[in-house]
Amino acid sequence: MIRPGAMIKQVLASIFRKPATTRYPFIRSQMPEHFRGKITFSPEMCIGCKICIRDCPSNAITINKTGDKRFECVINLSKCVYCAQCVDSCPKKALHATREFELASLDVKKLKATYGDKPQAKPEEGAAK
Amino acid sequence: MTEAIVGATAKEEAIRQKLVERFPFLADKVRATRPRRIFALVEAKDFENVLVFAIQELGFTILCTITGLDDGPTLGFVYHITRQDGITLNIQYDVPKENPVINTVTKYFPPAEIYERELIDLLGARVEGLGEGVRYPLPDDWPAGEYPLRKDWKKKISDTEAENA
Amino acid sequence: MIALFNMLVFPGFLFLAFMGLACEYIDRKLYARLQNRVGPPWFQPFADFIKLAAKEEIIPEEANPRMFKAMPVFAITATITASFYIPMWNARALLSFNGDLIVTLYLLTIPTLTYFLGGWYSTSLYSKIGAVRSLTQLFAYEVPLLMAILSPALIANTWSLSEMARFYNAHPPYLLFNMIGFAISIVALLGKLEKVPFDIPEAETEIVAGTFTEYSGRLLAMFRLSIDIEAVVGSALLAAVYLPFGLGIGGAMGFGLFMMKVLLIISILSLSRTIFARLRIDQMIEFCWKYVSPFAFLQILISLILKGALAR
Amino acid sequence: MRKVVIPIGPQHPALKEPESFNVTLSGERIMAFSARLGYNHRGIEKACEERTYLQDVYLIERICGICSHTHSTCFVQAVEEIAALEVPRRALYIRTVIGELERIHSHLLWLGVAGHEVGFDTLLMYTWRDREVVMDILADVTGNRVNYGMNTIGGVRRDLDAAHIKSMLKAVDTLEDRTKYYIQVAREERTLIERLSKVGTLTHEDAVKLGAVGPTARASGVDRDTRRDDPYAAYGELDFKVVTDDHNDVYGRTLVRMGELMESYKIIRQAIKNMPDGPIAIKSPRRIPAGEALSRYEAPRGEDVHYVKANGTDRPERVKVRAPTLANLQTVEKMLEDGQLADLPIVIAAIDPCFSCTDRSIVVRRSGVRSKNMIRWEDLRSRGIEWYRENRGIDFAKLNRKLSDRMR
Repeated sequence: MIRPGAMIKQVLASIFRKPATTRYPFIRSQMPEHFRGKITFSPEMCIGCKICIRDCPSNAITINKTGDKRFECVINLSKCVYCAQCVDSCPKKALHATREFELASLDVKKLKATYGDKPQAKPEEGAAK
Repeated sequence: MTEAIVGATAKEEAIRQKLVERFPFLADKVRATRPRRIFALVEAKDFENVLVFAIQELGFTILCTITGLDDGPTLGFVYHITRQDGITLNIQYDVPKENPVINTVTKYFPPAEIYERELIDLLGARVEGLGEGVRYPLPDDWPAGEYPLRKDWKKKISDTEAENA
Repeated sequence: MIALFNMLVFPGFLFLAFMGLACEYIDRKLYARLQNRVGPPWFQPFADFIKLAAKEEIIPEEANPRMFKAMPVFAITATITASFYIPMWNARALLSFNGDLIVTLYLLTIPTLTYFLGGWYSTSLYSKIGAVRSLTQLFAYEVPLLMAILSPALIANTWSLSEMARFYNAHPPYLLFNMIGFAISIVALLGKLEKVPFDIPEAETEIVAGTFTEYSGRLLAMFRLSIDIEAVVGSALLAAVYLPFGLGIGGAMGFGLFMMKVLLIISILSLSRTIFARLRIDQMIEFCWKYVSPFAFLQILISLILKGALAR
Repeated sequence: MRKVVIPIGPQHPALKEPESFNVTLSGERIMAFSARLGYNHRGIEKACEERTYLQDVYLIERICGICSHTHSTCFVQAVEEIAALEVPRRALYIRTVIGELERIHSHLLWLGVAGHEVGFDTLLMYTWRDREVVMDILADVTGNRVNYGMNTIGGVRRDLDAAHIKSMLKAVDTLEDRTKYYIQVAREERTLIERLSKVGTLTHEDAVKLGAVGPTARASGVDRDTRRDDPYAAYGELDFKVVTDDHNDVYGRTLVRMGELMESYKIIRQAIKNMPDGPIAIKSPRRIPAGEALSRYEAPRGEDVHYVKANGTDRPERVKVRAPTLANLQTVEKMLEDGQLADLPIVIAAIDPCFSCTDRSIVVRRSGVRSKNMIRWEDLRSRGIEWYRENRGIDFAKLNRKLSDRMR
């Protein structure tokens, strides 16, 4: 029957229940297994076919040649929409999506992730942690 | 779609027959591409009576939307009307680009007003019989004479946009 | 000197401000836990107050600056002076004379008037509508509140809060007759503090922030503080009038008992904030005149009958 | 009481998106109401003509944050129809399941927003807590909570394995009895009913005449549902009831949406039970042959219409999107007739407006004039530090330098 305060039982019961919210910045939350987060690139697989550049909806990815048969990939994280179409289109499976989603940064320059093996250094991670 | 996409079912054929009977010049202009879809190309001058015939006799009383097309020399307007059982009739007619004048259909479909305002703003059509009203969707300070959906209109990139592109 | 100390520090401004913010924390934390949320940390109300106080306050051009600035000050001083007449934990309030009940009730109405004037003086559309709404709401809940609080006074046939407290402290069974009055004054307190079922003047989804739309910086901080203090003083008044048992035992025990009573009333308020939707202004007035006022008459009737029975 | 014109929006706490209404009031009564839209117009239709079909799928998907699967399925269906692609039946079933999951999370979101508009925040907190169940399922299955990216031309990009199906069925069970609880609350909570009934009334004739769609129309007794009238994806083989109501007001719309939630659970169970095996996508040609197609989809807010015209190249000639909110907006004026100001937010929220769908444009920044006073992030900060030093005598400059050093 219609009465004011219909939710009172549920509301009082939730005092004794664990709260559903968490303190996000202090307690990290983990995204599921196949989450489409930041895209990473493994230079040794890439053959420079540039299909990913053609298929990217927001042309956020560029592939540069750094030696014969060696390529580096620059992803503009501020333009990328994380649809992972490049991951699907890449014939050599050189690109894959990670579970990392905390990519906000104050400085636009920080948002260019460059993956490529400089002759001696290991692929340096450009994005701000 | 569940039925085969190839042929249309009997109902669409019946409607096609009625249309061709009533307007003989439509004979090769009406095609039923798939179940519940009929496309018709008509002349601008007899668009009005085809529309009235469709509403009164064939029962297409619901207007989905009006699409504006820019086919080079002419502007095309496609009226998508449907009825309770889901069959959708799309009537298109072309108007020369120099004087793109069409008359309003708000007397048959009151909600058509906002679709026609969109045509005015984006394609530069002039709609007869549509009263004064709030402009949609472009901002008030949009320069007159610029119609974004025309093929010859290019987006001007401001310097700040170019800089952090 | 002692009076200055009493006024400014102990039962006065500093103590009440601290209690107000602490009660606001309890209210928000309970409200959050009732909604299955974690809720703010303990220092949230203090942080809000300090942040607001540090912010720049903008005074609208057409607004009358003197009145615009004066309103929050009036609101705070009115609530604090009202607290001097209320017997909080010892039987006698700081000041008490025959008739201080009426003075307290008027002092507690002044904040609503300051919301009205504040809203009206900030000349913005939203705050004008909010101001008008807070006045119309005032008429709806003020009458039942007065009746509900006067009926215990009738039985104790005195107009002073302290004597009333002593009278009920002497023979507690009469308390049971005032329970209807207690319920009515809880509803009226909800209206006075503009808590959810009746927070129509400050309905953020309709008129931005109602009367407080134009206020910012220190002025808004003072207004928010005045609402918190009013919550404490209001529940202290209700505790003094309706639950005056155990006033005699001074010292820590008495203070603890007083805190318990205030916390009980504050939790009732936040529970009602959780389970009700906000009423429209016409529904609120209709509800107040159709249900709350008749019960207030009933309460007065009971008190008169009881008074008659006692007199013999 | 003289008339006063209240501007609501484009920035207003009640409206999550920019749109501006001018309401003429006398006292609390609404006399006239006019809406100015287009603040969120982003030129998506023009942008579609400059991108290939595959890129368009992701652009169209971002028309609206809540009903992204709606737009992408509608667009992809039209393109597949033009290219006469034979989409595998398993892909159709997966599209239907994701579409219904999206309807669930959209309706739960709306229920919370409706509660917030009438000041009943507890309903918001509880419905949005339960919505997390379906959001986690979507994130797990499709890789993202919103903008799922499930569709591609010719099928879907990800398959449902046994684990997904098990967790989906479990989620549907918990959500079902939570929805039963909310239906009970909506039927019993007096203050909520008081604020929702006899508000924003729209008679049956007006709903038909003004072309209302979706739950807004079905709450006024208009029995129209694109999933049944013009079946697409796998709806032809599933049986479900179209929920209608004859309250003709906001309360009716609430009941219709909750009824649809219950139907969605039924549809998902059916679709999972008889989901065929087989491939989930077929290769689609880059160039789509010339042709045109109109595709209709039952979005959570109503009927969504996409018209695509192809000219044989790999870019569409024209893409026309008509979002359900555009159709429902015509009815708001009729609903608000001699309503109260306090009812305005809930009546506007009752059609569950999604102005990002309706406008679809970029605000083109004029070069030169306006961009000069574009405040960059640094000067905003330095101006703030300046103000605090003058007015409050606190000097944040040292702190700011330490902070920016650490950032670099």
